[in-house]
Amino acid sequence: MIAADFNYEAPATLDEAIALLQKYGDEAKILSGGHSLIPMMKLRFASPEHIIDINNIPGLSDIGIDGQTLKIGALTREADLEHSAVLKEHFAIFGDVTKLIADPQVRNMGTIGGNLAHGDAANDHPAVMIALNATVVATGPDGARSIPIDEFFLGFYMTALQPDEILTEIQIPMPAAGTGSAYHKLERKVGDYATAGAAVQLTLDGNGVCTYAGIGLTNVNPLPLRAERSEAALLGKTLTDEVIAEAAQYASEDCSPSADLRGDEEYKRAMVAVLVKRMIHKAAGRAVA
Amino acid sequence: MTTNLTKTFEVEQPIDLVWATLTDPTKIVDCVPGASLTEQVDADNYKGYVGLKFGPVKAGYDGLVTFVQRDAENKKMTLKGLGLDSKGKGSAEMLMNATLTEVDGKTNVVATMDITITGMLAQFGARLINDVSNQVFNQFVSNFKEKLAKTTDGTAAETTAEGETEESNSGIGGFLKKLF
Amino acid sequence: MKQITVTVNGQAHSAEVEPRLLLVHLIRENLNMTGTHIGCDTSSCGACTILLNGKSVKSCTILAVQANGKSISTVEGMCAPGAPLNNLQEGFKENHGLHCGFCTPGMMMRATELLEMNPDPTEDEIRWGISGNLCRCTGYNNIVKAIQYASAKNRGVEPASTEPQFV
Amino acid sequence: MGHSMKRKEDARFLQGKGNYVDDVKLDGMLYMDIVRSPYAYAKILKIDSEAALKVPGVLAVITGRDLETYGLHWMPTLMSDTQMVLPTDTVMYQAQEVAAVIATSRYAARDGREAVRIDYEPMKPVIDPFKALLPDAPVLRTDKPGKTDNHIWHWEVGDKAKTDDVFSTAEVVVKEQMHIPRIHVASIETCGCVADYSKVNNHLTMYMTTQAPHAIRTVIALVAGHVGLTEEKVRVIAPDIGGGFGGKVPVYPGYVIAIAASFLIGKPVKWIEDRSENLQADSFARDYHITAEMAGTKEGKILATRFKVLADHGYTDASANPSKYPTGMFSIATGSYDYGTTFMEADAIYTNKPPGGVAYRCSFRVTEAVHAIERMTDRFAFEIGKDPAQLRFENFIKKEDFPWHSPTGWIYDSGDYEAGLRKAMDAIDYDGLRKEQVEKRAKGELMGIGISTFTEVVGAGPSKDFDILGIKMFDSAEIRVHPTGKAIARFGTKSQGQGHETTYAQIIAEELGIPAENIQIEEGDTDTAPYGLGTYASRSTPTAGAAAAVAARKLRDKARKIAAYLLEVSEDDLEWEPGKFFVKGAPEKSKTIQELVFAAYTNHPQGMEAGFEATHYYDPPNLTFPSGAYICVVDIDKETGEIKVRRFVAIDDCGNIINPMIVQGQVHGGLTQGIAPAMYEALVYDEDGNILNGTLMDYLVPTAVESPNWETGHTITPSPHHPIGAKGVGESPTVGAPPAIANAIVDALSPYGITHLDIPITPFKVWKALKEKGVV
Repeated sequence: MIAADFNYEAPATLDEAIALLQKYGDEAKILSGGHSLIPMMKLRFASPEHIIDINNIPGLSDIGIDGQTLKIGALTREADLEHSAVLKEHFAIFGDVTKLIADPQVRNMGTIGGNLAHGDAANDHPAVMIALNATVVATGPDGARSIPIDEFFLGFYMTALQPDEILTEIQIPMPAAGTGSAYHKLERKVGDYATAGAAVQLTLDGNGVCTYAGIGLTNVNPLPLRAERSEAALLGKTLTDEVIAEAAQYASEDCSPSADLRGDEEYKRAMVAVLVKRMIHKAAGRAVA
Repeated sequence: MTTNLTKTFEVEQPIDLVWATLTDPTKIVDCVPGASLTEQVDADNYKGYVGLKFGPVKAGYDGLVTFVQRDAENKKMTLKGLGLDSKGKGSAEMLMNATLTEVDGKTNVVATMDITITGMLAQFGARLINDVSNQVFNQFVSNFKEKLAKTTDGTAAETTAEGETEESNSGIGGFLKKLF
Repeated sequence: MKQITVTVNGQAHSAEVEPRLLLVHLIRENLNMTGTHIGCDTSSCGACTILLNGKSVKSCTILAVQANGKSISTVEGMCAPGAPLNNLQEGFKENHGLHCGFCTPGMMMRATELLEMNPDPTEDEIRWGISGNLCRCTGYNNIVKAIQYASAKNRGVEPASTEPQFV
Repeated sequence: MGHSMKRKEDARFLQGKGNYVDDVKLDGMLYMDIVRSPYAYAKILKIDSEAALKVPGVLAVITGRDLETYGLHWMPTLMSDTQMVLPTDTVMYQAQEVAAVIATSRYAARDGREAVRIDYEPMKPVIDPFKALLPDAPVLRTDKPGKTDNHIWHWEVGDKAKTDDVFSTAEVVVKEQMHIPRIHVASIETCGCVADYSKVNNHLTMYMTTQAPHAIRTVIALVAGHVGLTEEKVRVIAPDIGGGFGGKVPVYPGYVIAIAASFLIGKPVKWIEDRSENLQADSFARDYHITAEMAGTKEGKILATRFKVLADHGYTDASANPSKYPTGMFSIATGSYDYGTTFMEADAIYTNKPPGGVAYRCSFRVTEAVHAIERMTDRFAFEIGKDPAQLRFENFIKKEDFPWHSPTGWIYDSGDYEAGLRKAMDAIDYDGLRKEQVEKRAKGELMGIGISTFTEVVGAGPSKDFDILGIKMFDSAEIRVHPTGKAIARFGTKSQGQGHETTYAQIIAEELGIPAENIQIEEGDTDTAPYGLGTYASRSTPTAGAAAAVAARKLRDKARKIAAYLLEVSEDDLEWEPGKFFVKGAPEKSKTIQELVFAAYTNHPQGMEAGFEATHYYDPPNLTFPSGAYICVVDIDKETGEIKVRRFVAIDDCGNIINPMIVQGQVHGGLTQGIAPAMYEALVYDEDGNILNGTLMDYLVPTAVESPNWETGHTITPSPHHPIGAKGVGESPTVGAPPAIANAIVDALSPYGITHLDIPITPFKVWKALKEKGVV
């Protein structure tokens, strides 16, 4: 399998990269980890005329806390998320999700920015970002702008990024005390796209009352889905089995999965309920731990 | 592989206008993302092209659209579209049935579509067909409503198939749209 | 065409390549090192695994131009010709961790990084650690043993018996 | 024997010095890529090569019409059906080869492939084999004069009248409809070749991924002899092979096209499939729809079995079976049991799917048979409320009943099924597990225990019954011992990872006393190796291994004569111990094998032929019948349907063991290829003939995470007729594991009245079954 020919550029700075995007417009594609794009090119589903390799641009792969915000550079590899001490301390969910993304070699290449910018509801980070209420930073000719995660995904392989913009950073609010997060997906085998996946972040106050709930779903909807009714069902409540069951039920009703070899719609809806329930329990467990 | 979609939507305009627009290929074509008409074969058959782009993926289809049924009295239509991938990698077929009913001066549209994809996209893109079809259909509905709104506003631009762009940035999935 | 320079197993190579040339083809066809294999098109099988700046990656899904200026390790660099096998190679031989040998170079390159990151992995960590490498012959039991053997030897510990264990 | 010698072949593989077909690089070599059909069934209206020929580096585009000029557009299959090399009019399955592009580089060939424009007129394909038999189904093989339907052949065996009679009066009858789905071997190395035709010498050297190089040479001569490639002009070289499992037995169109291209252009042509081509177009395995029935008493005595098979062969019968056995060894389906009478029948059907019917690490259709009988045994036990282990003990063929004549005509050579099952039950603590299961069930938890006590039939085979394209299924060994006492031995088989370079050396070492380290083993070059039918169906040790032992014994006989001459005693006065002959009663008077070999070149008796070489073509007197007792324990997540294989114990009996390490390795690998079809793999087509999982992203080959830690052991019941008492083992676990797993899963679900699930049993399937029963 061999891609069609293309022009390759490897700019050393963000400005250069943006200038190239302006120059080539819609015929250019950004290469970060490349593990979605290159297989598509090899299968000749995609034949972009220009590849802008942003891997040589420095400063896009840091993980750090800035005040009340966690900042993750868009070029941060999945493997670096997996092993980051900062994330282990504050966001257990990254340990959950990275282990389930593809495989170790792919995680050495794949980037969090690429995972989001691909605009595929089957990817795992979109749901996690929804749960964590992240903001995506896009940098273009006019500088950087912030895009709330709920406004980022527009359609299949479609995001709010303009053709001359590059996703440069992900910003996540630092969790309040009493916060826990968890992610799991059902997969047919290691590295598969999710049959269904659920990401949950919860904050519980001293009385066990839920003061924040973020719930995102993977691969059960045309777009990455925020389970809004589920979140609302938890807020202000102590998380009894009944409350959790209600939240799980809403998620299974509100998603819109497609049948495929992984299962039919009924199964996927049921799995959404199971996963949301389990991840609420797991996140709540971590919140009080 | 075949995907079946059923959509019901309401249009603010009177049924006769909706019917006239929906059954006129030259009017409807620019509601279909990325579509253009290239030739009218006869009263019921039209040739066209649909160019689609979603993310890094581009596809082009040369298609033939046939009005199998245009029952003005009962406001029922059946449309068949057959598209061939312009690179020879497969084909797409769609059969659409639409029924219009009048509700308080507005028009209710019930449409069912059977979309059948053959070839490379069915092999590798099965995961997307349903989502993409839905997305494209929703886009069509929104374009259609917008067009009708403009028509009644009197602000509608005269549209001709020839003037339309061959590709759309917004549409995806493809093949199905050629049928309009 | 793009001019690139890569260091493979310590030796620098320059080449003029099409941007679309896959790294695995650079290694196999241009540099004639055929120990790195191709088993799929979708980065699913891991037969093409090499180390790029010390990180295990799938060279069928990386462009040769992306490796410009970087260092690459392949199976050919695991031990010098005629020199004793390194601990991993020895582990695979002693524990019958290979049958047809096709997945073996990629498997060993992956295991190299795995042991670097985690010198004393559990069985479960090994299994997840090689989950990007398919083997159709061995059933993985002995690959796990081979990696455990290398882990022990790397740490100066006596490896478990390499005799087959039967119930 | 019985020594876990480390493998001789490993050194090169561990240092990246294996030599696989894609590593072959010849001067002036061209590359071929193949344009494939997007449709399952379509007329070809036009092939336009113009744009492709303009792609820089593209030299030629070859179509069916081009091959037709040379009479090379059709070829015979191994089952004497016919298969297109390239179509002239009609494509019959998705991904079928339609045209080939020859170019100066791999990349140019691929660009050329993209640029070939083909106009098709798609037709409605026939995908479902049951629908293929309906009166209104289109007749697919219109190339066959007079063909009026899609039926290929009917086969039956057993006693229909008696069987029907038992069924009509039996106390208990159970019946299940099961599908053993289409799967693919997916060896990690795909198929490929380098065809190197020299116009000067009128000679073809064919480097290719083949498990049967000699048979392939003959097939090439049959296909292309009329253009001058007669058999003496053809040399087939199988280099190192990256896994075979049956998928590298057939002749694929790509090989023939590459030969034709090299023949026409006069340069070497390389063709290497990519993975999706491999999965989508190469031979499949299985695809049997089986109606299985069992009749017996309420107490658990089985009296009769009945099987009806619908075999979906795709568009041509390209199975790899012995000629007289269209269903392979399916008639082993009465299993390890004395189950009374039986009747089996099968019908093969054409559909618009790729051809095939090869093994998937199994002896000719044994897996289908074993799945049916082992599933039905559990099914019957469930019906009468008896423990499935107990039912097996009560119905096993007894150790003392061997050789045992099965109702379908097999003569089982030896076995001790009870011992195997006892050992497996002890190893896994069967009684303890059943107790645990009772407790778990009381809590509503799903835990299952599954047994499979199978009999394999391998080592095809005796020449009176077994041939492929008329060539008898012997195999061969040639041993040459050099004057210094070191040897080279060559075989008609071809290892794909089974470790022949080690085990054959061990056999010869055992028989001749020359250290295995000093014995070089070679296979795969038809110019140097003796003719043989190749490696598949676990036949190498039963046939070529036996040939090695017999050839070595011929040499030992010669050594005895030389020893008698040198020691000046009668041959009868000599005694052999590995490595030397000595005089009875005077062990100090001896000659080592090395001394005797040296003498064969330097000081041999007058009248004796010089040299120390022997060849043997071994024609086995019977097949060998390895067996196994497997027990699997699963835990199922009721909410999600996810299945966890908690433990799996496999006790194999493959007779005498040459190298326990290699045998165990084969069992491990076979077990993973057993869990694969049981829980993960199946090639899925939609009703239009689109393959829905034609890449390794969706065709789910298990990783080290899915594959559990296998626990293995053995019992040893030597084959009475094999020279060293060995039986063959490489495929037993792939045959035996799927029903053990399926039985365990169904056992877990049985409290809810679930009696059968088709493999692969996925979480979705489990959940759906529970849903239908109102459990979730």
